[in-house]
Amino acid sequence: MSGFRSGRVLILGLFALLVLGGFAAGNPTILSADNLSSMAVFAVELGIIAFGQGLVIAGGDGAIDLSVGAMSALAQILAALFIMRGLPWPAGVCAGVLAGAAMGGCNAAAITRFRIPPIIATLGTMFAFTGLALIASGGNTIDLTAAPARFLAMGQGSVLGVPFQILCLYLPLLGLLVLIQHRSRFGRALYLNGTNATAAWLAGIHVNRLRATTYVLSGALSGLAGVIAAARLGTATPDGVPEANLISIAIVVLGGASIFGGDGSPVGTAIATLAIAVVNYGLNYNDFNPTLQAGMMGLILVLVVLVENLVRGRLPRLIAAARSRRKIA
Amino acid sequence: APAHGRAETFQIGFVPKVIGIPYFSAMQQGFLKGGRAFDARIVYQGPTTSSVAAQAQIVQSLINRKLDAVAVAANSPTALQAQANHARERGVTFASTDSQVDGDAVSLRVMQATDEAIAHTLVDQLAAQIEGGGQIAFVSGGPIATNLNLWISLMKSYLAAKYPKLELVSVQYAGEDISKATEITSQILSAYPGLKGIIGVNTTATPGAAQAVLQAGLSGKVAVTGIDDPNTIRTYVLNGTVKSAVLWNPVDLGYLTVWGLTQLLQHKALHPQNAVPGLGTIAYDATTKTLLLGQPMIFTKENISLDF
Amino acid sequence: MKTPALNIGRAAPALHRPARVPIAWRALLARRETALLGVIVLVVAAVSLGAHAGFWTRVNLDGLMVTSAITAVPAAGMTLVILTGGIDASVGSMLGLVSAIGGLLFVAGWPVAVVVPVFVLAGAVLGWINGLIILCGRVPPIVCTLGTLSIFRMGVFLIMGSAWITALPPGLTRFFVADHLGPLPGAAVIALAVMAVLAAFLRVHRTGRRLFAIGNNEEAARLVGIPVRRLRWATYALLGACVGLGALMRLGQSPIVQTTTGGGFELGVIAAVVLGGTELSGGRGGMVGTFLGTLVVGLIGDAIVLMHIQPFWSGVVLGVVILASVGVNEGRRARQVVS
Amino acid sequence: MNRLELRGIVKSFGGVRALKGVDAVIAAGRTLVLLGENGAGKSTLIKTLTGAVRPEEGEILIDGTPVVLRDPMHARALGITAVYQEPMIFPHLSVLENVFAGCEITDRFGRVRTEAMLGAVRPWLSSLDLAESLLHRPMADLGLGHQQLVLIAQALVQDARVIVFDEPTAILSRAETDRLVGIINRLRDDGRAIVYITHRLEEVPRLGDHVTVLTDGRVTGDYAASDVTEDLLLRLMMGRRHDTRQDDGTRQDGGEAARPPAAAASSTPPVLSIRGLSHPRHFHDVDWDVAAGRITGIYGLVGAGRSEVAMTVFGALRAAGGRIVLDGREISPRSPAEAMALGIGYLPEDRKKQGIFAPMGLESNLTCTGLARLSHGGWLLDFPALLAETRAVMRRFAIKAGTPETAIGTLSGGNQQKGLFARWAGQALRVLILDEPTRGIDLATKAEIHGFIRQLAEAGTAIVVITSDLAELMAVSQDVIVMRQGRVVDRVQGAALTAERVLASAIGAATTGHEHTGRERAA
Ligand SMILES: Nc1ncnc2c1ncn2[C@@H]1O[C@H](COP(=O)(O)OP(=O)(O)OP(=O)(O)O)[C@@H](O)[C@H]1O
Ligand SMILES: Nc1ncnc2c1ncn2[C@@H]1O[C@H](COP(=O)(O)OP(=O)(O)OP(=O)(O)O)[C@@H](O)[C@H]1O
Ligand SMILES: [Mg+2]
Ligand SMILES: [Mg+2]
Repeated sequence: MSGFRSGRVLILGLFALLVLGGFAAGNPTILSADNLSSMAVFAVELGIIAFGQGLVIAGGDGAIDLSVGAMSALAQILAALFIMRGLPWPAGVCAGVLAGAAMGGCNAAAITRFRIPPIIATLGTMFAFTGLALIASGGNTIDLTAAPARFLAMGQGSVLGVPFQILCLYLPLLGLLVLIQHRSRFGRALYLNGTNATAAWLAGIHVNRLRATTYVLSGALSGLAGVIAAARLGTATPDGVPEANLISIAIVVLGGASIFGGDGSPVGTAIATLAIAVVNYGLNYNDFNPTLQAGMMGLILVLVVLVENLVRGRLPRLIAAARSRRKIA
Repeated sequence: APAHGRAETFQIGFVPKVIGIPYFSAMQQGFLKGGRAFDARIVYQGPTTSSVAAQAQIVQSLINRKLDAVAVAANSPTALQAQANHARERGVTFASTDSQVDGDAVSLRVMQATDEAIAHTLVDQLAAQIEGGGQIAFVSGGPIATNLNLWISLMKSYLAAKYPKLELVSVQYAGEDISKATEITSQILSAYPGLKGIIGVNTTATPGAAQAVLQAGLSGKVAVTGIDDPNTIRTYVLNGTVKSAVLWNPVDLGYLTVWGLTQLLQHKALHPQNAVPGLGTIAYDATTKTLLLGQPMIFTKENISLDF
Repeated sequence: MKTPALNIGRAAPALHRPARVPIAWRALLARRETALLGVIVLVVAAVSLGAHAGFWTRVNLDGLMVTSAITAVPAAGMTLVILTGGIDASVGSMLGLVSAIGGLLFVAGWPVAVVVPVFVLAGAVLGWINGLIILCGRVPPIVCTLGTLSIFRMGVFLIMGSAWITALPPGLTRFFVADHLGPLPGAAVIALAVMAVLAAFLRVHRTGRRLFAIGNNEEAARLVGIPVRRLRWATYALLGACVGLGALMRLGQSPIVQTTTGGGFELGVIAAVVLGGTELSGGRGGMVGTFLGTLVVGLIGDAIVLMHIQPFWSGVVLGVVILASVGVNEGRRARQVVS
Repeated sequence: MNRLELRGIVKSFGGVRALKGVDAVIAAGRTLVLLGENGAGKSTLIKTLTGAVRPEEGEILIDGTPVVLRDPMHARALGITAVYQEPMIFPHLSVLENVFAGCEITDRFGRVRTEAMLGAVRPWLSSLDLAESLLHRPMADLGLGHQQLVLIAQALVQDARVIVFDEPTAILSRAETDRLVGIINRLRDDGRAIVYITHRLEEVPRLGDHVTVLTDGRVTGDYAASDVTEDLLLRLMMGRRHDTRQDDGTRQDGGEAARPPAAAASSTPPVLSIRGLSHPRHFHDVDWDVAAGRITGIYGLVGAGRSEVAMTVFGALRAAGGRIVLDGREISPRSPAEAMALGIGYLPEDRKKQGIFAPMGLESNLTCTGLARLSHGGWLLDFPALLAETRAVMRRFAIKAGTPETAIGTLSGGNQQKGLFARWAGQALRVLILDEPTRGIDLATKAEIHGFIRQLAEAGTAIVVITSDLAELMAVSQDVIVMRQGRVVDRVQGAALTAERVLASAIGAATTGHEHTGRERAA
């Protein structure tokens, strides 16, 4: 399986378990079904956005999507407007996802047709989509508490005791993405391109088509996340998931992807999302100083990567050095 | 871990819109003061940015902890309704304070002053400083802050009705960033050279606007007023850039919230008029379940030394 | 081991070696700097000719220059970092933390002459810490600085609690904003000086050229004996110092420190640098572009208010101008290559 | 006096032991030639010398004193410099800056003194035949061959006491090689110590004072250059493989005897014909005809524009004028993908930049051109098939690597090159263009690859081999096109094909008769 740093996934998984264990030692009730599902529910949207970001980043060659938060905001506003105008809710949901895909298409066009470096292109569209979300909503949040119950269930309901969006959206998506990224020809081409775009181009890979697809997918996933957020909160907000732009990148690299592309896996992304969710929720729940939360994300990011470097690089070398020293002696 | 001490010690959670700003710290002081007075333990948790999603998560975790009550200064009137319903199901008393949550799952709302009163006071303060009318501008915080937007619209209609000579030429948003407010205000001053007055709609816009007016050398020529706490605006009141600022006492607001919640938790009824220890008589509206702290306060050179 | 593709952002044409351009001005047209200059001329013409004559007033120009200077100084440092193939996403929180530390010292009554260097020094130390994690811990720059972005912010919360710092010396405002050298407010003079010195350094100094070499090919730089680690580390520390200076100027512009001070600042700084044509993959770009990039971002924000554009549209306008100016520019480059 | 002495050097990468205790002596005023099959450990040994790699065991002595080389900077300070096998360039810096990277000439304040640097490099320019006008161009503008020459200049200007060359001539043609040999011999006579790695045996006697043969990380032979014969070297280098492999090609590569039966100029219409193809910068009015079942060699000096024509045919570069006709139909592929769909394949010359996916496994690297074939329904990868194909290819081309998952970037240069070749070998194509296909590949495998190229041609593919190795050109090609400075200057086939004529055309020393061949044809 290409692009799958099992080491990172292992460390992160262990880390999440350890943290959860620590919190549970402080307050065992954190392991209740309520708390576990809350943890998951609040992380789903960011997790889905991070999937899209992961696809984009895997394509490499500087690919990045800074507009994910803005896309999810505009998408949820559009979906909400449609639904409140009386459009059937499934059509509204589709509209949100398609709007996201269309915005991703704008990014793709700017990057592959007009050759604007991805970071500038998506920075520009981030400003633009955020502005459009404000314009479309008139600067107000849109009240969806009166929307069809089925729609709200997308964010608030549960199936077999598991939150709807986890069981019916997130996990299937995870499976699908594993298939796409690790088993499909598209995924292979994506990783090849991410590793060496020039070589991939010369090996006959449709580089632009490939990259455009990742941006469109990222847009669609952001749109979906926006719609879920709207359903969960019963409210569409024009600032959507504002922290998603940078945090989604952090999650993807935390999950083991290289920012230069050609690496990373949806499983890693999912575990990274989980680790962050556990820590954030656990800090609240165990009544830690709320200011600590501000830094947790960063501490995890830096520490996990440092630990991994130690395990992968320094330790084996130290051991080898010790061994050879013993041999000499 | 929550300590289950004496049976009558209630645990009350307070989730501000955002932590790390003086206004909500003052409310926190009020909560702690109320906690001491009415025997409640206060849990203070909040998001580091005024984000709806982050706030919902924190409220949810407090409900899951089965505190006795949770009070929230909501970033959106609708987005926390799911949490309110959830709280009701689990027997957690849910209140909103400062910025309200809609819906009937909310057991108590505590308001600093009516929105109309705030909007009218702001406009009245500015109008009093501008002779003969002219152009004015609003500088607000985040473009989607519900209560700020409500005040803006109330101010607009009040202006139209009462001060036709004051012409609102621009409403700009600076987020919760004083520096940005300064920048935007100096741009407004350039765009409208005849500008007569500015209203800052939140506690970051007002000092920012004042700084820009001061830097442009327009102190006294362009009137600045707005919502702000005395600590933040003091410099500008003392140097004459700002003649008056409008706020209420956030400490009292927090204190009142604790009082109201402990009344509910002890199953004591709230009356149209209540004698609250330390606050005097407080009105209660049973149809909206709203406690009203009173009228907005006006800070001028005389009382700007107040500290909260 | 991963070598970022040399021509990040434009995979395919990496092979299309640029064709020789017979006439010099065509090469000039393809430069990012030219495109930005064009945008500046257009926007200035539009705001001056538009019905609203406020642009050329002292208040507006001062505001524009001070605002741009606050971004420009950190952007100058960021240019060096990005040129070596690094990036620093933590400058927003770094600015906040430096402001908080310095602000508290001011409040504690330390004399201005002592605190001012502390700002620069504190910034340098924070940058040095980034460098430490990146170069000794071998953590990729984006990972490290996204991390320290939130760690530094936590630092702000921890040392400030939730009180804003308001009692700052008025001298900062006087020096950076009120005092002028010719038409330039103090902040602008300092920013220009910093940029000029760094531009010259990059262009003619051995170490400056070596920074380019590192960004071009880090492995090769190491093999020819360039002290890669030391130099990259130094760029982070230098950026930190620049951020410290920026923090001071920002306190001159608005003398209050909030716990959120500097939030989102990093995007503006990085945007100015990449808009200016410095490539994220390193090795290409320069200070003139950064200067123009900073000016464009400041100018567009200014023009939006001056031209009475509805505030909600400001994001759309800014986004479209960025896309258009870079798009036209890159399109021209691509066409040249294909012909 | 021994300038440099290596004693018992051991180095392993993960599980692979690249060097298993190597001893070597490098003396001032002498040239040490290192020979060995791909993956024998030559480059690794060099890297330990320059501080780029730290040996786990063993000692390095400079002028008799043991030193620990901390890093390349340290080694440089001690007077050791190298031209590495993989070109180490700074693409966006000027050529001049590339030459002086890390050892800039500056004034007291650290300001770079361009004039002084120009003065210092000028003497070397003419001996390397580099135009002075190149110095101010960005390095990325230069072809790989020119880049190699610049890197050699980089080593020369440093006035080092020990200079190491790791396959410097792999993509240089005979003329450049001759010049380089001259320079090296001059440096040696100057009292410098030289280490030289090559796979081209014909260079050995002209350079070597001393030859060391490396096999599997061990020294297996140590001779004075005058004592060794090609036969002996071959046997030593190939060790046990020697007996099991057919070695006909190997020998024949040296001479011209084994050239494939040069059937008279084919009367069948060419599969690929290029007419008047021009690019404002790289080539002008180029005509090529490539027939099915034949191998067309393209020869030229560095910078002749051969790679650029090939890339244009492959859709990687856009021409300004002219026509490309494939099977009688005019084509203008806009991307390599399109060209591939038309049945054209291209093995690029720049292994590192254009070829390998360094951190990815061999499996991904070897199968990337055949993914459509190796997946279910064209989109779901068939892993067993991918692995089977990879294993088969690894065996066939003797790619020395642990498993199909081994990252290709960790293989030796020659093994990487084999991988790249294998990528195209399995494709069904009308035209296959191979740009320096055996660059850095050891003798035994080279012969096999030549055999394989012939098989492909016999199966009907039109093959173009762009090579700077005159011996290779003579060994495989039936038709030869010679280019110089972006123009076709000669075409030869059959009995007329001699090394002398090709070389003469390439360097422009030939009678004017050949000069206009291209134009006459076009007219
Ligand atoms: N960085 C590395 N990581 C892992 N293995 C490596 C690395 N560098 C070299 N090796 C291994 O060490 C062995 C020797 O490689 P080296 O490059 O020295 O061979 P070489 O003699 O130069 O071959 P060639 O003629 O093909 O260039 C090979 O098996 C190679 O795969
Ligand atoms: N004398 C010269 N002065 C300047 N530039 C030259 C000169 N000769 C060739 N060039 C340039 O060199 C480049 C072609 O180099 P390149 O080495 O790729 O050609 P090539 O025929 O493929 O040779 P090789 O594959 O052997 O390196 C072109 O950009 C060409 O313009
Ligand atoms: Mg080698
Ligand atoms: Mg070539």
